[in-house]
Amino acid sequence: MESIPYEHGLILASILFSLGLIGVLTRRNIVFVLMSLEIMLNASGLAFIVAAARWGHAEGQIMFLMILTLAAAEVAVGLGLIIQMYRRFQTVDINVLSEMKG
Amino acid sequence: MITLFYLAGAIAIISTVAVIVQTNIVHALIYLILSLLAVAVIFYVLGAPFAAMLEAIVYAGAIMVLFLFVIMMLNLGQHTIDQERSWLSLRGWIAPTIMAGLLLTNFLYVMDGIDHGVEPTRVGVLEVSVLLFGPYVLAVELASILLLAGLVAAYHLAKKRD
Amino acid sequence: MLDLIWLLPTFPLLGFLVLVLTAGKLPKPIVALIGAGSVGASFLLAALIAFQFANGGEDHYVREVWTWMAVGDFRSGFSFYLDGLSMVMMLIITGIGFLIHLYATGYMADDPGYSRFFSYMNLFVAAMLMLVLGDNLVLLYLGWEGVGLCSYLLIGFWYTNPENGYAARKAFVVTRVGDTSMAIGLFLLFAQLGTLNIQDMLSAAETEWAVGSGFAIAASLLLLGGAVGKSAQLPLQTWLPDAMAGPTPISALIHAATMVTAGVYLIARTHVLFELAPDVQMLVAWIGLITLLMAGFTALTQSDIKRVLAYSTVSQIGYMFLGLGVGAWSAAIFHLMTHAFFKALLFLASGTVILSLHHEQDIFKMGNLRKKLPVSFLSFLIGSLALTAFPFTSGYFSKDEILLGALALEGVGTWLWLGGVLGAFFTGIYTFRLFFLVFFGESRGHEPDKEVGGWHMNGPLYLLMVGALLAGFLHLPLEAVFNHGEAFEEHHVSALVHGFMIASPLIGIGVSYLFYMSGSLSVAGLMGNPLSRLLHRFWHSGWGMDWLYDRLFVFPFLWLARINRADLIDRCYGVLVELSRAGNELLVRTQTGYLRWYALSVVGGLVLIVSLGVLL
Amino acid sequence: MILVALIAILFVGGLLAWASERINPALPKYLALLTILLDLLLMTQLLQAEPDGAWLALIDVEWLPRFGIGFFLAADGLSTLLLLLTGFLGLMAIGSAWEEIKERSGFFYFNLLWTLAGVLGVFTALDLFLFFFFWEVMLIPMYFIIAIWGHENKNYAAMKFFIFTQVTGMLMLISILVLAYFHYVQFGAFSFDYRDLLNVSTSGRLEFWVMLGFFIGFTTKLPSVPFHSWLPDAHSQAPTAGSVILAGVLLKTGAYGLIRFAVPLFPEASLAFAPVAMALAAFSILYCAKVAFAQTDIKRLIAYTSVSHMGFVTLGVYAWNEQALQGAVMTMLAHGLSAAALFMLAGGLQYRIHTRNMPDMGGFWPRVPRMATVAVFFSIAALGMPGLGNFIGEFLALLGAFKANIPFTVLATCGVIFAAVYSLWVIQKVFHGEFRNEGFEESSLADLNRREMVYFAAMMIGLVWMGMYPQSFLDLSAGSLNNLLAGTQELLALAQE
Repeated sequence: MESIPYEHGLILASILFSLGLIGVLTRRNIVFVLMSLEIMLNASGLAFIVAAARWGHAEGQIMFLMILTLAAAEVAVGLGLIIQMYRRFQTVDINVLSEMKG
Repeated sequence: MITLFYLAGAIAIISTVAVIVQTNIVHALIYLILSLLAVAVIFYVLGAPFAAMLEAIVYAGAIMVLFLFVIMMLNLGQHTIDQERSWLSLRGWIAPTIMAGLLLTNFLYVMDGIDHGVEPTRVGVLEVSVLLFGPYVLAVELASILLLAGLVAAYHLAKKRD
Repeated sequence: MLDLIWLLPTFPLLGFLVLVLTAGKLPKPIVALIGAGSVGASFLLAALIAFQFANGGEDHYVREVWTWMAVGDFRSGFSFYLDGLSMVMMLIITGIGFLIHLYATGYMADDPGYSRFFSYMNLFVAAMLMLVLGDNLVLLYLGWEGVGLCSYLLIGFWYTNPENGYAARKAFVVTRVGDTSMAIGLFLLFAQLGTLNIQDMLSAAETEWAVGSGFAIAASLLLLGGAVGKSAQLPLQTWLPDAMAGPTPISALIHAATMVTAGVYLIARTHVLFELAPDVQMLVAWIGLITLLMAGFTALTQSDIKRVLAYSTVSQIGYMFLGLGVGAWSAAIFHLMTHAFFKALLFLASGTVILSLHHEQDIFKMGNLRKKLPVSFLSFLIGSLALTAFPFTSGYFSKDEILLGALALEGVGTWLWLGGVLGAFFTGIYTFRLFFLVFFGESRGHEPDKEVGGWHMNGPLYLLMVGALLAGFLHLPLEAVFNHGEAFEEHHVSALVHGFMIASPLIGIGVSYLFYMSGSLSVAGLMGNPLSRLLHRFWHSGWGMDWLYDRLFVFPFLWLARINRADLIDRCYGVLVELSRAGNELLVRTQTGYLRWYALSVVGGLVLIVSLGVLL
Repeated sequence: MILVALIAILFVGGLLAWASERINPALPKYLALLTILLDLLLMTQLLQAEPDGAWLALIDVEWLPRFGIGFFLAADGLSTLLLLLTGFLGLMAIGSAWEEIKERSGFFYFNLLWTLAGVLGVFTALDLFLFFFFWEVMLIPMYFIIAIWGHENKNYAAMKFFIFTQVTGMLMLISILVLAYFHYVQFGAFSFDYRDLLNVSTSGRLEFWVMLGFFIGFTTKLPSVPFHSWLPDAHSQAPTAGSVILAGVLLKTGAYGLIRFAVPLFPEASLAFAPVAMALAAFSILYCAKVAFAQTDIKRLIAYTSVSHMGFVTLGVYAWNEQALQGAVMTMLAHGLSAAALFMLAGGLQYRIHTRNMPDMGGFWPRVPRMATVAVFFSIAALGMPGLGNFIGEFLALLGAFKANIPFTVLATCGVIFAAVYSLWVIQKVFHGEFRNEGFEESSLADLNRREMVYFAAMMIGLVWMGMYPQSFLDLSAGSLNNLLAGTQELLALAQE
């Protein structure tokens, strides 16, 4: 079996992470923002798996498991918040939520 | 195997790009699922079948369905696509792209010089489980508490109040 | 009897305390009894003490009542020192003080502040006695400041008029300038000689300092500063004419007979220091001469009866300074005493005139008063003669001694003498100008109903008349005090010199007669040309000294005070506050409330830190 | 033990006064009065105590031995004088608050008594940690007194007071910690004990900075230019009792700190720093006298005069010889009385006519002759009239300072001219001249009542006593000052070898 360059796995994770970041920063629709966050979390999970594969350990997968749990909980709470927000403001535009300005 | 890795990687990147530039939210979600599945393939290629399974089931399955439900509840129809288009001005992309680009450059700079092949060794469910319920049992407990908290919070937040 | 000396200031002090604590609730006769009686008691005691002291044959007598301060090597007792000089001073203060108190019981009879007046007067006498009896400079300073305070309180006695308040503050602050110089002098003396006891200090100075040494010059200059302040000499003379705002007995007691001569006393008391600094002593003479001439010119132009007398006081103290400056110590003190008599007499008489005319003080609104006010007329006649040094009045002897002392000095002595003689000529003019204008000629305005008086006002006048006439025949027991260096007794003076000295005031009187009595010379004619009008204005304003000081000191101070009312340093802290507020504003801008902005900032920070971590 | 009792009585009395308000709003003031009287009674015990070495009373208990922190209170003659002053002025403060404070009186007297307790602690604590603790204890109740019972601009003034004293207190804390650390380095253990810290040899450049921390902490409290600007605001806004405590007692803690800590702990640095400190003092005297003259708010004016007079204390302390130190101590005592009395007079005026603005006043003498006489007395005391306490203090301070530094002493002496200018100006504006009535009830302008006369009479007697027979005070403080002098001279001699 050919070996997969370790480096390339990490580069992939970085690219996915950066793309997610662009999404978080660019989109005004809060659902998109949440989705982009998922991408970023997933990218970090990928990095763990790549590292785990590099050393042949199982700990990386455990970390991925943790991230997965986190993502699940985060999505649940986040989506609940989105529903609340939509009920109050009738919009998914996060710029509406700017009352905490100085 | 290595071809599969690059292929899945390319699909993941392209579909992710599609997610962040999409105006139709349902399409975006489908691209996201695609991206996640591609990553799951990569996991498998890297010798982590358990993770790949979870990725497919929990991420691409459960979480995305949750998203879908919410999108349905919010009833975001055709008008949101136009709204989405008006929100996505070209100017808005510049700063985030520069930032992300910088970050990426940093990452690449750090990774430069690491040259190590990965021999995918299969790390199956057993090894993971042994570790998970051995030294990392506390982490499992924490994860369960977190999920419980997420559950309660989501229920509480999404409840209709009159 | 001598050890009762501490009772001298105690009597008037008790009088003061009683009058203050009863706060004007006592009936007037009792106030008068306490006020004048306490000083009278002091006088009787002083007379007894003086008698015993004079017959005791001792040089001096010291009595310490208690230790005032003793800190390390500094020690100052509450102790009294009696010698010829302080004996003369104490008799003048209590004696003339008593007469003036007695006079004031009548003069102030209608004033609502009767009790307050006498309480201040008593406090003054007590402080003045402390001044002359103190055996150390700190105690002297206590009296020195105390009399200044009383002077302030009494000048501003009629406080509803803000001008009186201004005059009072001016007097206090100007003399305080001098006092401060004196205080610094005290510090210097203590730092160098290690004691402030006058006699110890003087003997230490004699042994440790050479003639003309820097310390001696500095110390005597600083003390001189105090003396010119209190005695209204150049350059601190401006307060005295304004001080006439107080009731007339005050002018007589404080601003003629006693307090203003404290400077003369101080220099005489510390004459050893001045002898160690001949240049400073010469400065004293010149200050005296210039002051006496300037004040003489100014007195010529005044129209307020009390201001004329005030300037003449400045001028006469100038003579005393001249005497001190040329080393004629006894002569200066002698003149101090005779001056106390005739100037108190003149002031009290002017008080009677003023009161009879219902508080009119302008001499050009008086005239032809000799019939209406016979006692005042007689008092003024005798007082004026003594003031102008008419032969065989008291002023004649004392002024004569001073001028002879000046002449005895080698070199500049002749000039000093000539200046003094010239001053005497002016004294003749201005004194009799006043006299003729008030008591002769046409009545100009006010007609008195009758002369105010009564035994308690006229009695003191008569006694002072006797004093003004005959005090010149007294012999003051000062040899023991100034036992060194009065060599001019032997000096031979020609008859011509004597003739000059007798003639100059007489010529002055004659000139005055021509101008103001016979009318053969006319003031209006003199005032015809602009130059003399200008001179008149210049002299009238006291050589523009007030104008000058206002611009040099008062206005800059007020200006500084005004621009810095809000306290510049406080403003600096205000700048600090503003800066932090501006910083706050700046940071508030970053709080946009937009989630994406915060995310962007977080990423920016992350990028920065990671880049730094990578690059470094 | 007696020292602990002194402080504890005040703490407990404060709590009781606070609690008693629920029973009857008039009760706290009686309780406070009782507490202070009890304290004063105990202090007289202190005067009769047999000296134990240098100390009249001493208590030293371990507290946190690991850090060398002890509960170490001690009083010598100097402390005792200041304790008596504190007790006496506490009494005066309660007297001046008697009618003025009607709202939340329980909490007021609580704060008052706790401030006094803090002050007593500061005057007796010889463990620097404990000292700092008391330093803060006296600060916070004072903040409440200004912020709750103050006048129109009270929050600003209270905040300014708090920030100034707190920030500079922080500097002092840093210095204390550094000093304790020095002790650790040199002797192997932490110690905050004054006696131990005296032995810490602190030479070199660091010493200067550590000394500066103390200096700034104390001169802010004193205060001296340029750290004075909280004082006019605090005074003009504080209630009368607050001003009395502030001017009479709190300022003296700064002076006490300089004498007890700043100089003896750092003799070399202080010696080098003395010309600067004396220059600051002289500048303080002249500058604040000038600013005082320009004020129209009578309390602000008196506050500036306080700063000006405290300049003589700084001058005296940094001259560091016996006359100058005695002068500084006498100035502290005499100024405590005279400034407190002046603030009570100003407060009394404000209570009557509801203004502090001098242009609105004038010609009050015939209406309030007793008040006018008292005012003249204290103004004259403030301008340094011989025969009253302030003169003794200023004279001795200048006499001693002249030996140390001639130019600055001469400048400082000129300050007494300005003192005359502003003191007489106040008398002129308020009591002399034509009667002026700018918008106040004429009937409310009543003369001093009997209670007030008793207080003023007590202070007048105090000042005359200090002026005429200062020896009774000088003797008490002479021992402690000589000890301090000898100690520093020893250290200096050691350093020179």
